[in-house]
Amino acid sequence: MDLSLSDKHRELQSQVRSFIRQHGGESPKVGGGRKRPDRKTLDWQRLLVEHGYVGRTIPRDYGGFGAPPDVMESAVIAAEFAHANIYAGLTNQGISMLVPTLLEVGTDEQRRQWIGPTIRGEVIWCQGYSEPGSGSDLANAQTKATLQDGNWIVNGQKIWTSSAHYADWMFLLCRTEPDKPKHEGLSYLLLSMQSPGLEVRPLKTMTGRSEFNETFFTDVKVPAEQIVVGRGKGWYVANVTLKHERLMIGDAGKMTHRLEQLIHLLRNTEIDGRSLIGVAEFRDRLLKLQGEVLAWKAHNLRLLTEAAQGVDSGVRRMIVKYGGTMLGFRLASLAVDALGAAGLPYEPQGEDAEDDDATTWNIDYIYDVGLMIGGGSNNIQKNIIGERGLDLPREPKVQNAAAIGRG
Amino acid sequence: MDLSLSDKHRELQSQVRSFIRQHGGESPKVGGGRKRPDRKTLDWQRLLVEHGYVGRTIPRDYGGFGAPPDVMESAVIAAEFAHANIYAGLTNQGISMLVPTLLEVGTDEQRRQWIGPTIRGEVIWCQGYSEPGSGSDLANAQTKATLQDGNWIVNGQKIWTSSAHYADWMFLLCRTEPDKPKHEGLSYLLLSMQSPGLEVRPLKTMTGRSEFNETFFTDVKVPAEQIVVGRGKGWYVANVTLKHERLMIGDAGKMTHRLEQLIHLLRNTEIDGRSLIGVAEFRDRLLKLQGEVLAWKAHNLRLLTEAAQGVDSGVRRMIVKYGGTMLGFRLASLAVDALGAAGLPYEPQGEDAEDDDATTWNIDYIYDVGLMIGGGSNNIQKNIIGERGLDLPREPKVQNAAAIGRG
Amino acid sequence: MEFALSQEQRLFDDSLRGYLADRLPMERLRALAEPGDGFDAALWQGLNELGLHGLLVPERFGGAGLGMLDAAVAAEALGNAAAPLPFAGTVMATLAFMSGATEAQQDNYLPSIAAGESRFAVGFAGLAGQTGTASVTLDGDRLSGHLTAVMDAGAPTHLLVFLRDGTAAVTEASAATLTLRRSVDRTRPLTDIVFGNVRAERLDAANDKLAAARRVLDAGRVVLAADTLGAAQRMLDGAVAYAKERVQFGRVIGSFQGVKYMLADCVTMLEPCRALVWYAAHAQDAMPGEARLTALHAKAQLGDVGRDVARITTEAHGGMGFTDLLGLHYWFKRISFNRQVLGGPERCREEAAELQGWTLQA
Amino acid sequence: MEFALSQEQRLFDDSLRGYLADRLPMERLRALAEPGDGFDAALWQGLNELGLHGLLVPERFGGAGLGMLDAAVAAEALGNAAAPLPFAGTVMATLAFMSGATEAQQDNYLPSIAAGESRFAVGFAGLAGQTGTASVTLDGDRLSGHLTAVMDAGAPTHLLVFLRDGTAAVTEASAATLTLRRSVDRTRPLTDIVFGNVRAERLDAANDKLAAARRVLDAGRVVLAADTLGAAQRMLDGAVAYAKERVQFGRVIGSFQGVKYMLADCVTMLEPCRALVWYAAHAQDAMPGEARLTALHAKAQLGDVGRDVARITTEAHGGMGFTDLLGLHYWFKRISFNRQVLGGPERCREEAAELQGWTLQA
Repeated sequence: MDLSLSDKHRELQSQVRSFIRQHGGESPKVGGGRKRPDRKTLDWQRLLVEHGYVGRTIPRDYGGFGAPPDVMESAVIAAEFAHANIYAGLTNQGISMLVPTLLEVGTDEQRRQWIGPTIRGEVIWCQGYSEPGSGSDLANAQTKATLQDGNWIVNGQKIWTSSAHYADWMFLLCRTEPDKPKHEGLSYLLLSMQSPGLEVRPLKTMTGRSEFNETFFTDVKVPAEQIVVGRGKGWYVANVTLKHERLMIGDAGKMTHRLEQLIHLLRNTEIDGRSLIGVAEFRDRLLKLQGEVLAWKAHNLRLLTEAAQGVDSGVRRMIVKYGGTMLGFRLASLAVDALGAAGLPYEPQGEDAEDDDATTWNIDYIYDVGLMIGGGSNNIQKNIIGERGLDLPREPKVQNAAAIGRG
Repeated sequence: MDLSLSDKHRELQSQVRSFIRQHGGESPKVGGGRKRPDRKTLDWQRLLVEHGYVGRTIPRDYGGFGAPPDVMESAVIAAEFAHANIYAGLTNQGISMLVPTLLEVGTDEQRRQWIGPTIRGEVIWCQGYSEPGSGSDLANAQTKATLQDGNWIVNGQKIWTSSAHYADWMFLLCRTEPDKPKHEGLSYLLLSMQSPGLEVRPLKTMTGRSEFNETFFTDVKVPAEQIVVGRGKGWYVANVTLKHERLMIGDAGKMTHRLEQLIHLLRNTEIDGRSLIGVAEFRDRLLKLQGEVLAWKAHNLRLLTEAAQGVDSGVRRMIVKYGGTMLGFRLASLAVDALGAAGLPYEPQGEDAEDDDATTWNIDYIYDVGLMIGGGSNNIQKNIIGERGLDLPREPKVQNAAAIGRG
Repeated sequence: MEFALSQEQRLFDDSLRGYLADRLPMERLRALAEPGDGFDAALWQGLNELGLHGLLVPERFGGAGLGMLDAAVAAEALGNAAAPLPFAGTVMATLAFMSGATEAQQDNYLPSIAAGESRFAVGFAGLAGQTGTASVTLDGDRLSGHLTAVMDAGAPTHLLVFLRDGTAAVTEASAATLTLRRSVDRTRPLTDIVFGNVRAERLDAANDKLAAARRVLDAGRVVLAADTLGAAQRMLDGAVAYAKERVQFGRVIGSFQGVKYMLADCVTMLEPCRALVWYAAHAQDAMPGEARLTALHAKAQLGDVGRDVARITTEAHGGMGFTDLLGLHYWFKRISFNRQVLGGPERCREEAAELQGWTLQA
Repeated sequence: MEFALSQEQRLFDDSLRGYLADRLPMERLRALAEPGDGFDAALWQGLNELGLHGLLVPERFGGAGLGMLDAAVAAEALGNAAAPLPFAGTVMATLAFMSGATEAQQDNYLPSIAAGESRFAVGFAGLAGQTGTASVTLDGDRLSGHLTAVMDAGAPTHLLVFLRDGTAAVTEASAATLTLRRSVDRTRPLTDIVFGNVRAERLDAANDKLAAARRVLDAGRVVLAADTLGAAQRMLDGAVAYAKERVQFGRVIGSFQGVKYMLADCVTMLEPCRALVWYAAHAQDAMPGEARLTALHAKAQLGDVGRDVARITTEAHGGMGFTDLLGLHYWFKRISFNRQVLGGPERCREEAAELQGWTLQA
């Protein structure tokens, strides 16, 4: 157990610090919603890639910095940017999900073609997984693609395609082998959002904003070679991608930040002149949450170390999404409760402008419910924890149980 | 809505009060554990039956008082005895479960033979339902009974037979039709605990006491006519009985009593000279529990009214056992937490003597976990609530799923 | 002893629910959410014919002269339909006039409430345990100061304000400056109010002003608890229906214990709350000794249980539940709104502790 | 940066667990529970050879000179095996001598602790936030008064007492009157101690006595948290194994989401607690600024999570879990015991609030 930094990492730390001193002024605002990156953001992103603060371990041939894998380095870099409140680079589904997927299972050509432009923010991706009929049951995707003289012809509908309204490309999970069992009938295609026959409609959510879209496919042509791994391997590829998504969510840094905001909020909110941190129930809830956040923070350090040591974290990784979203929701709950009636006014500014604090907390509160559902619902997570993590038997398969169930 | 008593009920109330003034001195101690009733208790019980404070609505022909059904009368009587802290009569499985069962589905002869002696406490019954292999899955009972020249020959094993060590008779759920589907293969027999071939062994539990027994059957003879309803009707009869058991548990009166004790405990327990009711977390937990107990108390009044009006309470009745045990456990949890280290000394006196307060709370705390499991576990209750109460589809049946499950 | 709704109450409930189902389909609700002033004149008129507004107004003033249990039944139906109407304000104003007004003032105001001509927003300067700032002074018949986050003030005709000491004052809404704020519940705004030395009528006929003010406040809390009960029940019914239809993994999702147990937990939490709301409402009229404690616990319990039911039932709808398409969120947010106004659960339990002398030692 | 157990720590853990599995089968545990003095001489000797008792004793006094993380690893293993030994007492006494004793006193006591010859029970008169009464006075070298509910005092050779002001005093166990009380955890008693003007040795070498006493107390709390972690993990592992074997309704019960989700919830609660215990233990030695807060939260978290895991895993065993047959209850009750001694979660969080200046306004 050693929570101090090695010489190598202290060295990196001072590099990052001097970079921030030198270039910090060019950084775009932290946060700023999900929208097409502007010029300033793209320039900054390129600067980060050049210095290896983004795509650090990605081989130079693919547009990265080519550093040897060392998660601790990424942690050091992230910490410095967070501490200086400087923009640490784009986070989008292309960078967080597709790039690692291509690095893991893509062809050399696909990596050369896509990874560089993606990490530089020049190409924006969206994810074509969920369908109205298959939310939790991803493997049941019905969007069809049939091969006709060198092209996949795609027909169907996807939902929850965040950023589809400004994305350039989509990674798509669709059914290419209708006769095979459902898990073996899927393929993973890459297609341009400019393709004729593709229509994107914004999907309004509980928050009142349109964070997502529905995407409709009518005879959309996709060149045959724009497939990852191969026919019928879509489920395998999709799971490689999902693994990375689930790690994105339940993030201890976010929780710690929320806890700090919450302490500030409770100190500075009053009822009849009493600061809420002096009101028993508010304080007690805060204390319980502080204990849990400390635990998740430490758990995160453990996962980080295991990643650095190449240890498979197993169930410890699988609990992160479920545990993290529930804790996040409870943090946001305490915040909206503390804001009370005065915090009910709600004016989301959409994705381009900043919301006031109360609205932000309310959006978090509502959006967290979405996080319990999206990216594998709580129940799906509990299946994964139980079946893959604790090796408990799966639900037995049932023949036309829908019928039985309905009966 | 009218929470006052009708003239008729006020009349009854004053009768009960004068009875208590007149005879209260003859009452045995309230509580006093589950043991064979002594002379004093039997005399008192007979007195209660004569006055119609026990078996009030049971026809005179069957040894009861023959009053017309009116749950509100029972409520009035119970309230008066509780308020005066006078023994309100025996509660055992014979009185609470078998008698209502015979009244509902027994033959006239069975009623004449058993109900009188049972409500007078002369005959003590135990319940032969659970088996080591079928706890939740009652219908899977494997104890066999085969008919041989006028007698059922019973072989097998039962568990959780409370009071078997001093009971005279048992109502037994056993398999008489091995070839039929499991729910249609059971019968409900009545047999003497004196029967040769029947062995009772005490079963020690977490509390350190032996509240239950295991009962072993080796070629135990039961006269053919000692069957309730008939061959293959055992599952139906058992459910009639269980309905009454589930109503027994999760009793709002008990909760209210616990809450009052808890308030007293928190006022009178100190850490470093601070009364616990002045310590934020203890007080907050007490307040939350008070709100929930108030809700269950009101819910109970509603169920009582519905019973009086002959309305089927449906899901409102089905939630009582699950909700009640969980709340009871949380009440006991707060008590043991308040007792703290000073409350850890634990000396259960067995069933015949009285325990000190701390031991009693600890026994409640542990025993409540047993209540979550016994009489239909929490999960079974949730199945009932979901399937019978909300009409959600059952788990689909699976062919040799045990095999699948294990795979 | 009968702990149940009367025949009349059940009939009233049915007619109310029938009317609301009829007049407040989802499209209408969405339309009302747009301006978001929380007032639907047509609905208000229609409910007037059902006698909603004069429910608690004594018959001699043209009302139905009914009690808080009837108000709770109505509030549950309104919450079930997410009806955007200032019902809590009407109830609180009626009780304020009955307990604190002179006969003349009652003659003046109660009939117009019963007729649905006056719509009251009731604001508390301090008493209610709300966050937000409030400082109001009453100098003779002149009202000055401001209140924030007042409910039911989307389109009021009158404002009724309680000062810290329990003194109440009535003024014309037009005399004050009202700033509407769209709340997280788009069907019901919150309003900031500024009084610039405006003429107001004092209500000081009550013997114990503070106690009377608290009774009015507690009545409002019971109404909000009942409203949340109705909203939560609506979400639960929706989730149960959805769980019977939606198929995933080749099975109706309601056949999975994962979903089934979520819904079983909801009904186990929610059903006893209905009895608590009835009990608390009845206590306001019939059991003075239990009135405060049960009102406080009803507001607190429903605030907490409502939140859990709202979240779990939304989860049970999967992605659909998170979209705007089903409109579930109108009820989700109504529950959030009700939780926070007139004192949240934390504050209500704090008052319950004070009431019972369970004082903290810091 | 490396947040993990070292190779040495894992080896120590393995040898400890191996030894305990070997020497403490269920029958042995049942046998020890009978007298219930919470001390197994044979086990104590054997663990001496593994270097358990001198774990924190500096090498120059014959110990291993290791830190609190090593102690936490050991405590988790002991909790996992429900080993009835005064380990917390040993750890607290060692630290008390290291921080508060003169060189001479250290020479006198530490080697015999390391050799397993001295067994300490540590009692707090007030500081620990336990229920029960305690009033002890130290007049010169004379100790008088009484303590209730002291842990690890089943068969001590010495008693170490902390007074409210942080002053510590050591005395021979034989000099005081010890009354053993069998606790809900039959493997570990609690003891009431009376000192009748007995000779005692003051430990007052610490600059800040109170701070030093708190560090000792917090170390004890971390040990108890780790012990509960081990016990809860044992119950969870048992429940998972049972759920894979037990068949009901023609299916292995672990294949039902109802059971599966109970166990998934347990691991989701418990696993981050392991990291918290490690972090808190490490903080005691390496991060003085975080030492108190993390110790308090570790004790509180494990108290609460331990209770939930103990209940849920017992439930998952069905009726068998409630019987004495599997002996599950030894761990269930160990968790209850650990929760209540040296200050329960409620009290620990209260201290955490004071530490951060989150003071209540009554």
